[in-house]
Amino acid sequence: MEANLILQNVLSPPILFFFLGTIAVLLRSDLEIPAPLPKLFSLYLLLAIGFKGGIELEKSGFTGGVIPTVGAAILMSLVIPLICFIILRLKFDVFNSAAIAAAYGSISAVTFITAESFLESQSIHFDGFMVAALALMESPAIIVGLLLVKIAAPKNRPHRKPMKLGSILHESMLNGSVYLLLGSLLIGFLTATNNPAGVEKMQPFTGKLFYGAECFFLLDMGIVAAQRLPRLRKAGSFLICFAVLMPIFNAFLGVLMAKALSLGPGNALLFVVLCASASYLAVPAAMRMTVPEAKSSYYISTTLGLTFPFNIIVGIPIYMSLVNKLIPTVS
Amino acid sequence: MEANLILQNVLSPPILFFFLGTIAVLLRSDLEIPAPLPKLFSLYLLLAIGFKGGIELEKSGFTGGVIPTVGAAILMSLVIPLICFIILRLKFDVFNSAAIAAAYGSISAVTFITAESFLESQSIHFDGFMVAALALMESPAIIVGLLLVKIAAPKNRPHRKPMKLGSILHESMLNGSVYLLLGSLLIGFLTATNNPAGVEKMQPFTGKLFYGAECFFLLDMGIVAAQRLPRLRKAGSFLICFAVLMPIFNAFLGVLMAKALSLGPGNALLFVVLCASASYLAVPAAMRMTVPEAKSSYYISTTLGLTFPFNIIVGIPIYMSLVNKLIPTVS
Amino acid sequence: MEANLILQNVLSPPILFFFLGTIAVLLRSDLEIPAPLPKLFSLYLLLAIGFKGGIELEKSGFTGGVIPTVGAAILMSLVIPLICFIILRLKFDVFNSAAIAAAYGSISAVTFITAESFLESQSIHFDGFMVAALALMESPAIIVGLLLVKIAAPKNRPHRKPMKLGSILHESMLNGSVYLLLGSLLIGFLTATNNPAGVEKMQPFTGKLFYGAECFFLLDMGIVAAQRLPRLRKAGSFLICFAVLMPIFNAFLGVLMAKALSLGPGNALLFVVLCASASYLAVPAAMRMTVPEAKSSYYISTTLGLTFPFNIIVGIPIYMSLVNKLIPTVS
Amino acid sequence: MKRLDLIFSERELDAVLTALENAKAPGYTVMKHATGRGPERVVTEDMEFTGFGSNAHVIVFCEQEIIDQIRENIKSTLSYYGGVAYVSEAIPL
Amino acid sequence: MKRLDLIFSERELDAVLTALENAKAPGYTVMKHATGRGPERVVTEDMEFTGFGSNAHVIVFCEQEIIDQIRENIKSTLSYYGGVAYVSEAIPL
Amino acid sequence: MKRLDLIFSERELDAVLTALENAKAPGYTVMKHATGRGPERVVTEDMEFTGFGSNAHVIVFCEQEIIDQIRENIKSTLSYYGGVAYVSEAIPL
Ligand SMILES: Nc1ncnc2c1ncn2[C@@H]1O[C@H](COP(=O)(O)O)[C@@H](O)[C@H]1O
Ligand SMILES: Nc1ncnc2c1ncn2[C@@H]1O[C@H](COP(=O)(O)O)[C@@H](O)[C@H]1O
Ligand SMILES: Nc1ncnc2c1ncn2[C@@H]1O[C@H](COP(=O)(O)O)[C@@H](O)[C@H]1O
Ligand code: NA
Ligand code: NA
Ligand code: NA
Repeated sequence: MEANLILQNVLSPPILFFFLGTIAVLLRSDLEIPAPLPKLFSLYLLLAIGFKGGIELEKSGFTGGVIPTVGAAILMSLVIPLICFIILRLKFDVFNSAAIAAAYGSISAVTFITAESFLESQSIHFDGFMVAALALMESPAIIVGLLLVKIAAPKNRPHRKPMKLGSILHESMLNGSVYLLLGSLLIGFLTATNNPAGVEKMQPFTGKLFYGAECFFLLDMGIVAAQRLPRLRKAGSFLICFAVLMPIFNAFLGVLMAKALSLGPGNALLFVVLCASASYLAVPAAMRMTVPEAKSSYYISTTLGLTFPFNIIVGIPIYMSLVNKLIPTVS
Repeated sequence: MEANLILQNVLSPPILFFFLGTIAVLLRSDLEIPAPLPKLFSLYLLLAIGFKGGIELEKSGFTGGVIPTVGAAILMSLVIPLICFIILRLKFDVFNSAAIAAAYGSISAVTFITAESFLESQSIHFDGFMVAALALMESPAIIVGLLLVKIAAPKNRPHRKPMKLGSILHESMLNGSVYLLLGSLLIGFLTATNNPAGVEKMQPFTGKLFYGAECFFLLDMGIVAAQRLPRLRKAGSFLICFAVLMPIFNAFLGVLMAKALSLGPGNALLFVVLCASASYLAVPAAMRMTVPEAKSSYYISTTLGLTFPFNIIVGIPIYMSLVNKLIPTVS
Repeated sequence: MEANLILQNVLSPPILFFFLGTIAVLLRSDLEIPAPLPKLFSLYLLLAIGFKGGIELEKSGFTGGVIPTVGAAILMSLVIPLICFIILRLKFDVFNSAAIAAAYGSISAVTFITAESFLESQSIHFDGFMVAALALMESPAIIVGLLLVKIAAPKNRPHRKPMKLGSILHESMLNGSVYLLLGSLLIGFLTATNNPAGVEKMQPFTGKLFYGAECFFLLDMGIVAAQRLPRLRKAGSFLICFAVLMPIFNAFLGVLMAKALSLGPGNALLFVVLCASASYLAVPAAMRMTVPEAKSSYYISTTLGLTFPFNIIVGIPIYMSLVNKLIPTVS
Repeated sequence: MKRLDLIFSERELDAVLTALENAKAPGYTVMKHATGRGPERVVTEDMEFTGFGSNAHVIVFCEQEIIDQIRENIKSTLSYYGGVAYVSEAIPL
Repeated sequence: MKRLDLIFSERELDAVLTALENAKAPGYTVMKHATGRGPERVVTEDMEFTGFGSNAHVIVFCEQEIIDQIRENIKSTLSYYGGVAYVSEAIPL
Repeated sequence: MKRLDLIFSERELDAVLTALENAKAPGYTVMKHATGRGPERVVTEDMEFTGFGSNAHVIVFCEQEIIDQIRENIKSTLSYYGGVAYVSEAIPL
């Protein structure tokens, strides 16, 4: 059954376009999506998932599982980096361990989107408020990463600017992608509350176009991920194992938490995917500026070159069957 | 009632995204829409409003109020810069006065679009030929500005190329945005006349997508406007007052003219908005090349940093209630 | 009747936008679509025609005329460069002759798209598998061009890297645009086979948006073609005649072949257009890298400055009436 | 050999390139989308956001004689519309 | 006259431009979207794909005194976040 | 210290960067999307419109020895596909 789910997932247009990008690099085709076009798609996707999430949030309201689920998601983004940090310290210094840990505590919006598309293709219901969880898991992970650096490594940093709590918060909360996601969520919510016609008029842009734009962006992600892959080899086998096993471990944590929250299968999968995915955008951007001692090739080649492809290709279907096994659905 | 209109306007997605961009700058988020992506959206919006206007123009034909309204609009774009010039000369030299005056005589396409969206949300009818007025108000204002420089300041310009009438006309008529708008209007008209199926096939691109693209562009405009704001402070309180009071004054002129033309409330609002808005694209581009003596920070920070936000946030609803008060609707 | 078809073609939005771009350059307007925005549209168009072609290919299957038609198309892309080469050698050296010949053996995707739009506007049926022909005609022409250089000019190339068969194949098959087109075709096919819901969800992006994006891209093509035109004058009258007469000659070859294959009028027109059109993207990119001795201004100004506009403006309707005359339809 | 750096409004690009061609420059490289600030005008950055008003940076490697010829044609353009031009030494690799 | 080339993370652009203004630089030119590699960090190329993390290349033509003033303000930024700064000779055309 | 400017087709970027790495260049900066014209070929500008065929401008600040090592690897690439390479003086700020 897992194999079947994996096959179905692999044969969906987004994943096929991801492969197309990957193979282009492997075959050394000169296919390229020049900057800043990928930025256009990433901004668009953030705006659209935020806006759609806001609309759904208005529909569901703040009743039921919303607050506990979002709270649990934030908790996971605080706990996961700590676990990762302990494991990574076996091999790496404080700076690199903290930076990689923060990336794995945070999330990947594109993995989330791919999981949503997967659920839609399986006609499994999920709630819009999960986008809020998505948006709120990025900052805590960054904060934990920076605090770990502040606590564990104050003396090793010669000639460095002192890191202030204010700037840690700033870096973590006002990061462009976090900001756009949260802002669009709020706008979607406000529009749905006050201006139903506005929701209707946004629909062709944020709704209809989404799937195609996702495919286009995944084509680029395939190119970018494949370009990062060779560097992973340099990073060594410890990191390679980490990049595959850690998401699976985090997924387990996520399933247990989802069970505790008694989430439905759709929300449970999204929750698990949030735990299992790692950030290759917001967190690396923040780490590069605040922990310049960490090697960006470590935290980017693992998250983008391995964890991301693993999650979208085989991870999502595996997590789905895990959810199906551990969380009994009321029939 | 005005407060209510303002609130409704402020809670529409385009304005909310404008705020999102503004706040991003104020909070020093690193949200950025890198060049040339904003250009993509501005080209798209010009093409789409032109095309849609052409289709509407074909529907309404050249009967009724079309010719007088467009003529009056051109007249306004000739008169307003003269008034502005006289006021600005109290404080500024000929070059700066002429450049700023030209900007206020001209129009802002995005303000116009926002007003259209506002009317649609209020279910108030307006005519497509107003786009023709929009397209035709840009060039005259530029011409007046350049003639003012030519007449009032020939001797102060050492080592300058003589300004020829030909190049003034060229600069004003063949400016990229004027050209694209007029060209798309013509294409829309020709397509509607000869090729109704073509109109249908363009609809998803120029029609359905428009509102979302407008939101995306306004997000960028919010960023850009907020970045210009601090420079306005340097420009001094005279210009700050000018940037808010002049649009209101021009709106009054516009309402009177709309009354004289007995326009319906929708067309009247658009007419007023054309008068009240100021150009931050075509005119500055033309002025930079032809009146390099003028400080671009003056004409850009006023039009973009203050007049534009003022108009789209509170101006449009205020002008609407002005129209409602002064122009009685046949019930 | 031809005049009528030409007029109908000329009054369609894509061609009108092409004119708008051309006239912008002639009038020296500063309208510009800055890089890399045109690349966005060219990538999008390739992805969309590939994907749509794959879906149609799945519908039609590989029965009937598919294999012979695609085979004949590949044959044309091998034969046409040889004929062109012989003619061009009257005036040019081996390098330039081979490069130009390869361009004319290959195809122009935008010409093909324009022909499809033309057929749709005339409600004439055509098959999706023609896209496969389109995708498969690019590489053989490049290979012939490079082999011609290898055979006819080995000794004249001092200090040059030896050209290996492997790199010839690589250059011809893994060229970005060929790769994206073939890849999207395959993805479309796989999606249609396994995932009908995926086809549905892609439709707003690859289907509905297509016509508008085509118009936008043709606006840019108009600008680019008009910029190349003056250089054509420098290239001399031989090349100018070649750029108009060769497509007509190739169209004749194409019509005869289409008759032999007993294609329907829609497929026949597309087949003819593939023969008549010349590449200004993939082939020039490949030639620049592998035959640096050839003057790119020759092969680009002919294909882009003259053959492309000729084909989309008057060529397509002329070829249509040729098809109508020579291939009797079963009524 | 010399290296010439020209920075000016993109709008003047055609005029400058023609001047380079007329001076028989052996080649040149153009980089668009540069922004900046000059001594008098806070111009370009203000307008980059719409694609209007950004600068072009042109690099020319050439002999001194050609520099001399470029100078005349280009100076008037730069003095009117703004922009800078500097020459430095460069040796072919 | 001198030519100063600064290459550093785009994120630091505001800080660097302010430093230039404070040093009374007569003007500057900014080119964004530069990528690259430094001695320690394989940073920028890795992150260009999302628009985060690319470099800015800033060129300043100015007198030696201004260079001296720029040095102090800028060195700390560059040493913390990475980046390079080089000075060469340039003569106005 | 020296400054090396390399301008060549973007397609050759990987080859050139590998050559720089092999020569142990301490770092480099890459600017894409440059267009231009060379002595023989009116190449690049013709093709920029599709994103194919534009140039890359690579800047390397390094010691003379490294320049010497870069020279050999890079010259063949540049002579075949076109492009220019110039060296000038540069002093760290
Ligand atoms: N001292 C300078 N150093 C570097 N670039 C400059 C300098 N002065 C002016 N520029 C560039 O030249 C452009 C035009 O300057 P201006 O002549 O003042 O309008 C500016 O936008 C900058 O990009
Ligand atoms: N030797 C060099 N030559 C040219 N550019 C350099 C050099 N070293 C560093 N850079 C540029 O400066 C950026 C920051 O380098 P780093 O200080 O090592 O993080 C790099 O990404 C390059 O763009
Ligand atoms: N003299 C020059 N000065 C500046 N750039 C040049 C020069 N010659 C060639 N180039 C650049 O190098 C590229 C390749 O030139 P070529 O080797 O002639 O194909 C051109 O497109 C220009 O960008
Ligand atoms: Na995670
Ligand atoms: Na006005
Ligand atoms: Na052909």
